[in-house]
Amino acid sequence: MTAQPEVAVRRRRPDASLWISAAVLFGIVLAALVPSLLAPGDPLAIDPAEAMRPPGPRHPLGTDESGRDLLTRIVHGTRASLVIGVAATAIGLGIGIVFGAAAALGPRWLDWGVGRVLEVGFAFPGILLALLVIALWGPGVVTSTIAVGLSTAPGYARVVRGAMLGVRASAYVEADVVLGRSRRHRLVHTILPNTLAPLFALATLGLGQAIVWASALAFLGLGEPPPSPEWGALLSAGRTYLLTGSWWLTVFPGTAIVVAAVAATLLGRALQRRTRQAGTA
Amino acid sequence: SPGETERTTLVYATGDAEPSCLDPHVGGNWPQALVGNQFVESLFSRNDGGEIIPWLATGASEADDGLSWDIALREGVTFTDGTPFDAEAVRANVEHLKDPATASSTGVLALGKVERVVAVDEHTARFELSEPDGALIESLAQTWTGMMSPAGFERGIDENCQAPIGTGPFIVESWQPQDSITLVRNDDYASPPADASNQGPAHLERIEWRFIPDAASRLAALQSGQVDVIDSVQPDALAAFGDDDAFSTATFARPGVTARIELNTTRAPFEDATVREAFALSMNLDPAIDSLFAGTLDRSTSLLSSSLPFAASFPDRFVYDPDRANALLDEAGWTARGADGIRTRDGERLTVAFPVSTNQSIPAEVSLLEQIAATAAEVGFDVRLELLDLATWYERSGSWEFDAIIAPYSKSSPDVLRTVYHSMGIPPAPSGYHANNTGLSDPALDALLDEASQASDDAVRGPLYGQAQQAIAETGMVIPLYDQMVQLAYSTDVQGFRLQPQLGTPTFLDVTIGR
Amino acid sequence: MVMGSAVSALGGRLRALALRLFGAVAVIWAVVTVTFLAVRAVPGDPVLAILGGPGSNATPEAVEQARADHGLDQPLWLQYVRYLGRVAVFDLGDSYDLRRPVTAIVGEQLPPTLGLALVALVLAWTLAVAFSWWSMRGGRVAWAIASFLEAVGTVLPHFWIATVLIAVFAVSLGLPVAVSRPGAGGLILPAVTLAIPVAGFLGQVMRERMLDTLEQPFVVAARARGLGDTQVYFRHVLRHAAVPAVATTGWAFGSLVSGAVVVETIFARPGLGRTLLDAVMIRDVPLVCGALIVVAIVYVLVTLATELAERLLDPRIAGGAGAVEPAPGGAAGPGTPGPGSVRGPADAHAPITPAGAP
Amino acid sequence: MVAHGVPRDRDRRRRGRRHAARSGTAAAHPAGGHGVSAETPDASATTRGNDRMLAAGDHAARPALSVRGLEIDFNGRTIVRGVDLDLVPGRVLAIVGPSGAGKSVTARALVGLAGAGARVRADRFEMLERGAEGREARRAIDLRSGRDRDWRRVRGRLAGLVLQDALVALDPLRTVGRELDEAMGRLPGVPKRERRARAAALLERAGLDDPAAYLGRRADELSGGQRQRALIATAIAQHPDIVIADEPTASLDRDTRDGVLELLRELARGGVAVLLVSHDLDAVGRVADEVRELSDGGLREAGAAPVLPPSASAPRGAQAVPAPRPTQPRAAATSPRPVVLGVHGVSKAFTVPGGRRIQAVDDARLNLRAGETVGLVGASGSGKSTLGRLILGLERPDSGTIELDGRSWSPATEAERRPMRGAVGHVPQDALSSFDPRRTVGAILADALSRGASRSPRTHRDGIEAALDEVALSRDLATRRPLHLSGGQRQRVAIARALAAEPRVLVCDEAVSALDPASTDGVLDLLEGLQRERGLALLFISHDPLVTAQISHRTLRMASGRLESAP
Ligand SMILES: Nc1ncnc2c1ncn2[C@@H]1O[C@H](COP(=O)(O)OP(=O)(O)OP(=O)(O)O)[C@@H](O)[C@H]1O
Ligand SMILES: Nc1ncnc2c1ncn2[C@@H]1O[C@H](COP(=O)(O)OP(=O)(O)OP(=O)(O)O)[C@@H](O)[C@H]1O
Ligand SMILES: [Mg+2]
Ligand SMILES: [Mg+2]
Repeated sequence: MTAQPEVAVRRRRPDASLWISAAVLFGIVLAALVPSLLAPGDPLAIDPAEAMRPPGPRHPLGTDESGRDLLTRIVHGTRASLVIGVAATAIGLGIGIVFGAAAALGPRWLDWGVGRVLEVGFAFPGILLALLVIALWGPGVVTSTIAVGLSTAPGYARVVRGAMLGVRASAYVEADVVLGRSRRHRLVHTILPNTLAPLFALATLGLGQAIVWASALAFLGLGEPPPSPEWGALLSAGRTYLLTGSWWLTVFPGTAIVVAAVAATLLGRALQRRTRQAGTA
Repeated sequence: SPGETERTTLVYATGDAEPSCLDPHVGGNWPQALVGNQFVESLFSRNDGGEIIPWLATGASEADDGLSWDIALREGVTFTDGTPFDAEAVRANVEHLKDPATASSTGVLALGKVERVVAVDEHTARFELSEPDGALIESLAQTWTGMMSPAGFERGIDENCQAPIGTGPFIVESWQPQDSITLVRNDDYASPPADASNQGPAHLERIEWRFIPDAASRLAALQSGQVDVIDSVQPDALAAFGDDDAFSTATFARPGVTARIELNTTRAPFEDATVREAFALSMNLDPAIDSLFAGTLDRSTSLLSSSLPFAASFPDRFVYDPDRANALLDEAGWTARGADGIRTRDGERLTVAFPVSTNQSIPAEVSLLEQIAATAAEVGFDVRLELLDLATWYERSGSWEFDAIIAPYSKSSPDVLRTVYHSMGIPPAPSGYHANNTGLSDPALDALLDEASQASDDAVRGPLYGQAQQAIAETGMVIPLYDQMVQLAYSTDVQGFRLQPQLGTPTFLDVTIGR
Repeated sequence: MVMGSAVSALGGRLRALALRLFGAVAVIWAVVTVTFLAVRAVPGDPVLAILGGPGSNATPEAVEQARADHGLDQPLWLQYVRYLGRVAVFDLGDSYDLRRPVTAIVGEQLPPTLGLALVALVLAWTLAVAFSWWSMRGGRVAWAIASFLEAVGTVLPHFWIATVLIAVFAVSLGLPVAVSRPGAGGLILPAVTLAIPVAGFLGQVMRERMLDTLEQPFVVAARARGLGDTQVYFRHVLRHAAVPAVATTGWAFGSLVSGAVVVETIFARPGLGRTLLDAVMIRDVPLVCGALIVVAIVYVLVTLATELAERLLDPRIAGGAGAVEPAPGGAAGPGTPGPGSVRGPADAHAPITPAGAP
Repeated sequence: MVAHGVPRDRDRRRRGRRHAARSGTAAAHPAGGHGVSAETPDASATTRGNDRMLAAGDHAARPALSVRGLEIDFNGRTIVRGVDLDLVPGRVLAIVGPSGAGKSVTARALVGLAGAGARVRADRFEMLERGAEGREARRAIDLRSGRDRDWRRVRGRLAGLVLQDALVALDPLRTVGRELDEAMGRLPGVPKRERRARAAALLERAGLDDPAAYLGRRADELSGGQRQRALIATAIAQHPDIVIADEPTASLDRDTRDGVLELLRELARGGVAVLLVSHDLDAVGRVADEVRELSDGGLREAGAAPVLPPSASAPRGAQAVPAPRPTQPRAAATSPRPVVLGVHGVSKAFTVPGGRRIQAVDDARLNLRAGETVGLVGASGSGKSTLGRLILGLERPDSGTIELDGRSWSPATEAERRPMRGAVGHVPQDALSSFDPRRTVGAILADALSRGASRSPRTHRDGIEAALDEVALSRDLATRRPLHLSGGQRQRVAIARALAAEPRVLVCDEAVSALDPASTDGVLDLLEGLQRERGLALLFISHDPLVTAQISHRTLRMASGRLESAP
């Protein structure tokens, strides 16, 4: 006889996911820092004679319409994608936390005000916000990143606010009050950790989403300028050829995005689980 | 399920932008011509051999001084609102076209030399010109100068935009923005162009003209039988249809200039003809175009579309010769190279700013530019492609902030050379638009183009346009790529389908749907 | 204080309502202002849009005429004031490009987008709930698979999902679904496309809270009463897990409208998303502003609905049904941060601030 | 099974009460023919008294639950081992034992809910199937395989569990009425209309008067004792054959407690097999047919059980297991010390759903001097916790003021209060909720010891160990999280945390309700010691008059929000 399945699900899951996801992320970071280590070729080297080759021994992931090696391009595109993902999430989350915390913890009028500001933010559908930013400063990594970051911020803010309101009203924050902890202290040591931990998973998701956002911009033709091998750009460029049979051009960049995002999510989860479990081990 | 029962309705899916106005006089772009050809007819058309043939006009004669043309009109034609088509109507159309409120661009430019139209009699319209215009008849063989009911104009521009009234085989019934235009048969149709095999009303009762901007969806819609005809077919799909019995394809080289890269000669680095030449020589276009367009079109070394008369080719000029390109760049002083292989001169990088409009470039074209950039990088150019939305793209073009650019221009006449390379096209219109993107002002070239435009005798025009093309090619400011293509695919159920040679827009006059 | 409670509760509700309305107006005003300024700040001349789109070859007179006609030659602040004045009486002007009243265009384009977004939202919720329910029932493997699929779903771009769906259903199976036709059938693929990422997202958010909730003694107590996984899930866990997910639904809605831009393009559906995109691309100022105002109004309503739903799900958020007192440990309690003077008991019923515990 | 009409149910309860009152003892209850469930016809045969285990052939003695060689471990740490247990219909088995011994884990394991990460093994684990026929015809369900389907058949219907975590065992998002409805949910044949009445009847049975008033309220709108009784009601809602009650009276005052104990007896009389886990030996003595002690992982006979005659007036000193303590009220401090805390006419009311107002605290007046302990007793729901929260500044008074050291304390803004915060400590009634779920015990104590400067257990190892020692907790608890502690362990962590901050005024809200007598004595000694050393002023809220009497210099009684001095 064993313990309850419902709890066993999370408690007894081996930490394989932690190590696998950590290994994958390590590989991704390596690809971002020294791409030539993993793919020595030139991601921009064209070879029309080798165009549209399906995956095979010479080109493990096939080639694109200009005969560029897809594997090389994906590896070399890691940096741009990762920068967009991480930086945009940081921007979105940073703004989100500041606004969310102000709303949840500040005086009532501030909450009201922030609430309205967020609504204004929401009223601009993300893609439109991105378009406006791009129209103002032109396309590119930096603008895409800012645009994506800005457009995700209101969402984060709302989640932060909701979570903080809950935590703030909890008995353990009350216990902090009784112990005479200052507002700042409560915020930094109790409220934030309890709010941000669940947010962590959200942020790891955000990473993948930011890359996807960037690819949506690429779909509209406003992403990273060609011939950058940024994943989103690869994905949207490859899509055109999906219906005529060149599946690898869209499947592999898509896989890269999914693997990165899932690895980040799993790692986040596993880390969280570890901290939670520390006490029971 | 569409199709099973109602096979008198054809569904056409266009990938071109949805026009904001169906009156081809207003503005005047390709999508307007595409759909406009179904309900608006021109005075002249072209046959498969590219010769001008009568349509709503029966003939034309030029005055001796070349300053006026008398155009004889077909009799017994009425607009679909019942208004008779006559000389007065032609006059009203030209007036409408020239009215600033109409904001015509293409049409008004084509008829730039027309001062006024006078109705000589009911069926003769006299076009009075400010100077001789050898391209007048060609200009009138375009949908952008087509004939619409004067009574329709009376309704005001906005209403006319919604449902212009022409003499064509179909009538605009309704227009659901972002979705479709419904065209219904003109049962009284009686004015086909001279080369039409069906001289009566169309067989189809109805055309549903759908806007499907996404190429993949359009293709899938055709494959799944949701639509019967699609345009703007991607090269790979077009190639794939070649082996498919269920579908046929139709292509036509759009009249006008070829798809070509134009270089901004007003600033470094392309103010220097040597650098321009080096840039052209750095491109290995043949294999690139072959592979990217899957053999669906040929590389062009001509400035004019192959569907226009007098088009000259310069196969010896536009070759791939990296060694010579390197030599030329060294000669031009771009001798130093940075770590990334990009040349510099006095610390300045050899950068080529290349804005690309996402609305006007298909993926294959963008890929071609990527390959061009890649080979150009080998000789030391840093080509910076920038994908821009249309408005920003025009902004950049208007402010001359580019080094290289691709700007399509369609016109059913070699006179298009004058539109895009005459120095009168350099000063921007107030909106910033300028047809001439090279910025090169050469009086000799201007004179040549003017002279050619005034001649109406082919024996005179031909050599003049030949010289003009030679002169333009020698400046090195243009690098032709390929013909601007109209590429359609349709289900083989669709019979009698044809691209009308005046512009290469489809006509459904003869179409029946099998089964 | 005790006697006045009913009165002040009523007064408080009215005040809260007034505050809400005022807030809605403020939001719409801000949206108008930001849009107005932003569209003018970006490069590209609106006159181009007026004169037949970019690339028009209009004469100087025509340009001047158009400028004057649309008041574009006036100082920015005057244009702004005039525009506000017109918006106040719900005159959104005419689209430069489409030459029709913006209200008419938006009126046509809003319903399809709204319908699509709503269907997608319902679908997304259904998927998210089904997944989290299944992963609770199905044990370890189901949990792992479900959370993996959610993570994947979240990072699939709309355009990619749409293309794959089209490839499978239209090209391979030959169903007439490549482009959306009017009617319920045409809604399926676009709605699925939009729903998948949102479902993944909602699922993740719910899963997060589910983890916490499953540990709580009240769940143990419910199990001790003999409730099975399904019952525990639907009666207890779901409700707790749904609270943060509902809070993000407003966000999800925004993402649906963004996604609509892509989906409407791919499936060739008419809709506000595409209209908006096209309008921004050619700087059709009245249309952009008008469409955004409408989106803002819709969004304000959606927020209101989600706030209401949050309160229904978690009554603690309401601070005790119009109670004058602070909820225990709630927002107005002195035991909470924030200047006590601002959060006096009299404020406690203002429904703007949820004052709940997790 | 046959549904019971509500009136009959209530009737039976009254009769039971009357009867008990008349006879003064619950023994030899006549066969009233009112088995709780219709399918336990032989229930009346079971009597309480010396007839221990009946002969094997006797079907009445066939245990409803039988466990042999039960072993439970958490991540390799064995909690209990070799436990043999039979729950026999009509009998009350009590398990006592030191805090943290594994009583609750065992109780939960009996319905397959030992806890996250638990591994449960047994040589035999059987529960009798419920059926319409006689008991011998019933099938035994083998629960060793632990399939969820089997457990679901068992839980609620065959065995009802009252969790020790009563304060957090009700879903905070749902009303008590809905929780009850859910608990009754699987009972067939109850029409929708009757459900409400039934739910109310259940609450009343569990000892809540005016039950209708509670149906629409959520757990956080109830007092501790009210929650506990609501929980008991959910556990008996399906008329289970077995009732497992884990400290069901911890938050209850004497009278209410006796009501609940009587309910357990009554259930047993009706043929239910009852397992009572409690540290309250007096309560155990009053109801148990058999008492066993769980300590060092094994279950032993606890002396010659039942140890005590079922008498309500048994003094603590007479109990066999714990060391006797003086039960006389402590002498008042000799020299009048300064008043540290002054409560001046404070009132507080709550509005509950339906618009009714509950005057939780009504014009309370109280002066607390340094070195003084004031006991606060009173019926459950009388407003004790609310007064405590008012004093702590966690609740804002509707009227009246509170002063600390002669300075205004409430109403005031938190900012004004903060400099004085260090002087006031709190041991909350709901200890679990008051711990940051992310922190280990070590981190919680490190935070308190360092006054918020650090949460690293490493830097305060000595302090943490000392604090744990003080409250007699094992040092290795420092690495665990509160959710995975036993009830008594949590309570002591809460005490240790409060004391670590060295307050001058301490509000103890049911601070020892989950502790066994030995631990209680330890804590009381600790508090008294601190009082001597530092002049700590104590407001000691407790439902247990004996404990209160032991530690208090004077005792106040609360009734319906009003403070009176206790006799
Ligand atoms: N979920 C869990 N994970 C790990 N350890 C646990 C868990 N639940 C209980 N424990 C540990 O198991 C031991 C027994 O706990 P249990 O709750 O059964 O004690 P108890 O006898 O009921 O004590 P109390 O009288 O204080 O309630 C304790 O040391 C406790 O810390
Ligand atoms: N937040 C609240 N909302 C509504 N009613 C409440 C709230 N908190 C407490 N009450 C009610 O106020 C009364 C006093 O509650 P309190 O918690 O002070 O009782 P108590 O004396 O501590 O009881 P116990 O011994 O059971 O813990 C109870 O009737 C309770 O139901
Ligand atoms: Mg216990
Ligand atoms: Mg209490």
